[in-house]
Amino acid sequence: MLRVNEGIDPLLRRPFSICGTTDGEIALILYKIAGHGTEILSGKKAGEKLSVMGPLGQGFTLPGQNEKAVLVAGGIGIAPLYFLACALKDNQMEFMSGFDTSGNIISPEKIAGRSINISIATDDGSEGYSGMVTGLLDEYLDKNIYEKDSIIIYACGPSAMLKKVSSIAACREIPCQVSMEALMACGLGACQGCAVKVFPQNDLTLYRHVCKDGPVFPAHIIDWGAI
Amino acid sequence: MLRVNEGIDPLLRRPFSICGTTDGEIALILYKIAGHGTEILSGKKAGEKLSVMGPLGQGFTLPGQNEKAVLVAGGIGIAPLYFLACALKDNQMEFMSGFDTSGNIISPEKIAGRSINISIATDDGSEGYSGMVTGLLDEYLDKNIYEKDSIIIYACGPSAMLKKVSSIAACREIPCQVSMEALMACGLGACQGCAVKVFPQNDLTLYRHVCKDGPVFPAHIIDWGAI
Amino acid sequence: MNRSPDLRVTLGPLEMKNPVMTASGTFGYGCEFESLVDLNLLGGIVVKGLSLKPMAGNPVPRIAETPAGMLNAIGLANIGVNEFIEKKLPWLRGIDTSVIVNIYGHSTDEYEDLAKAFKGVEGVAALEVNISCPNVEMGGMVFGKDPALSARVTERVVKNTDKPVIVKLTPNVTDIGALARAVEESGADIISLINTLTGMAIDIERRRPKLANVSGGLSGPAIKPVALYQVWQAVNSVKIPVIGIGGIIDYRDALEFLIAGAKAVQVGTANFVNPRATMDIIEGLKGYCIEKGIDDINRIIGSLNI
Amino acid sequence: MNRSPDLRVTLGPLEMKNPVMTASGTFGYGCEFESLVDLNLLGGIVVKGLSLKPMAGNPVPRIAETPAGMLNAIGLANIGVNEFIEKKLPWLRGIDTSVIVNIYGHSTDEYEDLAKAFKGVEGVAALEVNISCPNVEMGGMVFGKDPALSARVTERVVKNTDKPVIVKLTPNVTDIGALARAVEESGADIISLINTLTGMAIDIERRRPKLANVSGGLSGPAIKPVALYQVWQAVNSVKIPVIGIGGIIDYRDALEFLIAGAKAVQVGTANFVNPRATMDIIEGLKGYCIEKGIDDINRIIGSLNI
Ligand SMILES: Cc1cc2nc3c(=O)[nH]c(=O)nc-3n(C[C@H](O)[C@H](O)[C@H](O)COP(=O)(O)OP(=O)(O)OC[C@H]3O[C@@H](n4cnc5c(N)ncnc54)[C@H](O)[C@@H]3O)c2cc1C
Ligand SMILES: Cc1cc2nc3c(=O)[nH]c(=O)nc-3n(C[C@H](O)[C@H](O)[C@H](O)COP(=O)(O)OP(=O)(O)OC[C@H]3O[C@@H](n4cnc5c(N)ncnc54)[C@H](O)[C@@H]3O)c2cc1C
Ligand SMILES: Cc1cc2nc3c(=O)[nH]c(=O)nc-3n(C[C@H](O)[C@H](O)[C@H](O)COP(=O)(O)O)c2cc1C
Ligand SMILES: Cc1cc2nc3c(=O)[nH]c(=O)nc-3n(C[C@H](O)[C@H](O)[C@H](O)COP(=O)(O)O)c2cc1C
Ligand code: FES
Ligand code: FES
Repeated sequence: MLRVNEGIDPLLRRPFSICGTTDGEIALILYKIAGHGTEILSGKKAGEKLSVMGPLGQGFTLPGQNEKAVLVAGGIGIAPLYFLACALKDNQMEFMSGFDTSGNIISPEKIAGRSINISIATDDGSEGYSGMVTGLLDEYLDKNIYEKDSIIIYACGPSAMLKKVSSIAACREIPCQVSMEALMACGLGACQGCAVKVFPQNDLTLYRHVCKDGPVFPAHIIDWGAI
Repeated sequence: MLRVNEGIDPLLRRPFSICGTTDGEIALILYKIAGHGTEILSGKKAGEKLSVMGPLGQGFTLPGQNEKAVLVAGGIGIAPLYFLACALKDNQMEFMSGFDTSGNIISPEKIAGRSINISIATDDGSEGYSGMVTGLLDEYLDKNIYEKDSIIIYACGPSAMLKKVSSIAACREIPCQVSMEALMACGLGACQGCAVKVFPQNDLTLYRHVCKDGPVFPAHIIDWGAI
Repeated sequence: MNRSPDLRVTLGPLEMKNPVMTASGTFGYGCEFESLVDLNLLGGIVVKGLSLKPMAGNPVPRIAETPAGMLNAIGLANIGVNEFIEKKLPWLRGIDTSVIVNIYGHSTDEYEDLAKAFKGVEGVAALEVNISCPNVEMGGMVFGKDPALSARVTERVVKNTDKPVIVKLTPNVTDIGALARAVEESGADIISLINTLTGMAIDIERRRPKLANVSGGLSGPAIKPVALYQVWQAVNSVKIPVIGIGGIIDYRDALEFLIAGAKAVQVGTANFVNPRATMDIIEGLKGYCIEKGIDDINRIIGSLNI
Repeated sequence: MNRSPDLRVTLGPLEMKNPVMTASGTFGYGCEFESLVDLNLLGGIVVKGLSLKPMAGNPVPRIAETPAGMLNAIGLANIGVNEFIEKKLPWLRGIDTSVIVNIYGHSTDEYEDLAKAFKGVEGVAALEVNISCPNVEMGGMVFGKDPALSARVTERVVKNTDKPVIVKLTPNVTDIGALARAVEESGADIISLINTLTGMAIDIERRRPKLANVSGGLSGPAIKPVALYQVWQAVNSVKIPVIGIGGIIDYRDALEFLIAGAKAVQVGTANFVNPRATMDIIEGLKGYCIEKGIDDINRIIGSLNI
């Protein structure tokens, strides 16, 4: 949780993913201008200090030895997946990322040192696969159908995309972890603002909190109908 | 009226005096950090653009041909008097300025080109006359008592100081113009926020507006008892 | 679709060229903003609240800044109804906009006299009745907080005027819907809300209230969510048109009120921050309509999906 | 004078080491802030509002940011009184602070049952009764908006508890003084206010309310002037101690409430902006006292010069 400004405008902190670390010290944050807060952020100069609270919540669970990780990003959702990719070996993963148009492609490898091979999809077909990244995912899974037991999907992006990825994974019975977005206030599991509806469990709680229980959840526990 | 920030923090504009112009184009503004707004202002960099509304209201009336102008400033009140001084010849005026301590002396001549002779008073005696600038004024007037008909006082500073200057002027029957301060919202005479109480006139209105009717008023119309 | 959208709105008997007005007390008598604003572009100008006799107003300080807002206790300082009609109105008649006169009295009789003072007077598009002031008959209790009293004032004004009557409600009540209904039943043509929320601020150095009057009215962006809620409540409580007021600083804010069902809006405190706020809002509304392919602003009004 | 000033305050039967508490719903059950705040330094912790049975809360989105404030419609999501006593309270007992339990029911019977549930339970310094929720008996009307209903709830709780009773008032009323008096007469030991102001926000792109619940409660700096005014009104209406809440983000804000006469304050939304806000405020109050040469915070409380 980042405080973009001292003072009251905007009042609340903004949640961001850690997209990389250097020597366990500097956390790189990647952001896109979504509104007022991120716009202010974009005006910050190198060297300015901001108040950060974190890391918070639960991250991705790394794949097992023989599992192949399929990373599916939508837009700025690439940020946490890039961080995940840094922890994986190249031959252990398949990274695909969707953007609306070629001009908006985000290449985080330019920020950190390592270069990672990412398959691109653009909605308008201006670069890479033409269509949504979920199409690219389908294509990949079709080709690698016999591997399904050893595949695990990691996804981050807009809710509609996560919903689609989740349903693809469910159909094909592939385990899937999604990193969810939500408006947040406290970031600590205290305000219950960032709730996400899950299928009722034994303990009857119907909501989980993106800030504390998430942002990463097993896709199958989320009640996608409520999204 | 200066908008120190886009957005809502702080919400209202802040009133400032024009302290000099270059080629009728650039208005120099001199300020001290009084609170939140001026603090933000102090963080602005050269070249940044701010929204300014002005000039507004009524300035000082220049002295007549044979009148000697005595300029009495308190603290940041030196700003508009310096601008006045620029319009006067050196031998036509006497400029005195009070500060709390030598460290807080403001020397606007360093900002614009011209050098003006200013008598300094400091409350703690760390430089110049020891005591309030009104003491310096008294001293000057005592020495130049026979000139009283041709003297005119111009004052700007904290209300308490203006009150004192005004009473000195009234006692000695010297005309006096004061530049008043007030909290302001509109700056246009519309909100009636910046009212200052005056002695009832024929038209029965008891308040004048610092932003529009002022900030400069003839000292004798102000109801100093209400300040 | 790139044609200029139709911004005209009809509020019962009041027709306006667009839904953007100035709010009373924040735009003086209009003339103060002449050099900065093309007044002919505005949907309406609501002038400073007028009383029968001129009033000097409260002691100073009268204003204080607060987070995203301001407090004022101007004390309804004004030049009085006669001077307004003689000195300000002739000039206002030359402006191509709806001039709305805001009135307030200290008794029902005073309200009646104020209504009569404008009977037959040309160049006044409507009366806006400010019922948020202390009632001398009832020992200072505010008219606008009590539905029965509000109804009585409304009735007296409606009976004694030939102009559309807007009643302006205070938000400092338990049930804004009840108030809106009471006023509608007593014959008001239009309702406007909200007036300021009662608030207070303290100078911790001097341990004194920041306002000489101790308390004052809170306005500005801070109150927008409260205003929007109450406007939405009023819209759902009455059939007569509602004017939305409170914390509007840009066209997005204005849209929130229109979408919630307000037929028009008034812009107050924003005039201090950006004297051209009303003009900018009108432009912004046009731009939004064009972007969304909406040819008539009325298609936006009340279009909230719940 | 450089000695550490005495910050202890006494609110009727409730003694606290300093006047700074967390506000209900903004600090979870305390444990959420453990890694960031030294909880032992706080005057008190007011936990999230508890109901008889666990509640899942409202659909999302539940929060929206507004100018200098936020709206929430969490819907009183909570783990229920039993799980609280079993799982959260034992841990809280280990903290050297006053733990205050915030309760709410949907009927007077539920309030009574909640009071009984804490009878004899150790480690609870006081009950704070949230009467700003809809009353199922009365078809959804909110208890706290009606003095008679508020009085009835207060009475039932007072009769069935061995703990000091704080009644928390809603600001969405015409006359906060009347409400405060009603609650005092029915036996409340302490009054706390304000709860959130009802507000609303609209997404102009989708023309939908920003909250799934349509309306919500406004909190944060935006509401401070309203809160301060109502606290001052309450202080002048009753003899029992008053706790000030609303928009406090730093020690200066806290001082405004103390100067107005609040014996203690609660800090809500600020915990989200700066999780250490309560600690910073306590330090700030100390610093202010030292600077002003005040050895006892009680000399500041109610010291407003009018
Ligand atoms: C766990 C998590 C990790 C995130 N990581 C990143 C990241 O690494 N890089 C990045 O650029 N963004 C990230 N986001 C999204 C980012 O928090 C929002 O874009 C940001 O808060 C918007 O702030 P704003 O003031 O610019 O927008 P606002 O003016 O507040 O809103 C603009 C638009 O953005 C939407 N929005 C606002 N806040 C959020 C939010 N918290 N989540 C989703 N949508 C929101 C609003 O609904 C609105 O439509 C993350 C969000 C979450 C929950
Ligand atoms: C006509 C006029 C001309 C001025 N010219 C200058 C100038 O040339 N240079 C300069 O430095 N200052 C000038 N001032 C004062 C300046 O406007 C205030 O210092 C400024 O508005 C404070 O803003 P802030 O946000 O920093 O303080 P705040 O945080 O708003 O307040 C801090 C303190 O300053 C006081 N204050 C706030 N606003 C005013 C005000 N309008 N007038 C007086 N006191 C105020 C407050 O009461 C408070 O004690 C002038 C004021 C007026 C009315
Ligand atoms: C300085 C000032 C003076 C006001 N005077 C009046 C008035 O005379 N009559 C009235 O009905 N409302 C008056 N109001 C209330 C505004 O018309 C408006 O209802 C309120 O400020 C909320 O809108 P805003 O947030 O856009 O300012 C005044 C408001 C301010 C800030
Ligand atoms: C997210 C959130 C949840 C809240 N939940 C409760 C609650 O359960 N019970 C209660 O009495 N008040 C609740 N409140 C109200 C606060 O305790 C407080 O009265 C209000 O927010 C005003 O204070 P603030 O401006 O400091 O936040 C809640 C407020 C917020 C912002
Ligand atoms: S943001 Fe407060 S619980 Fe998640
Ligand atoms: S600041 Fe509005 S009348 Fe002077």
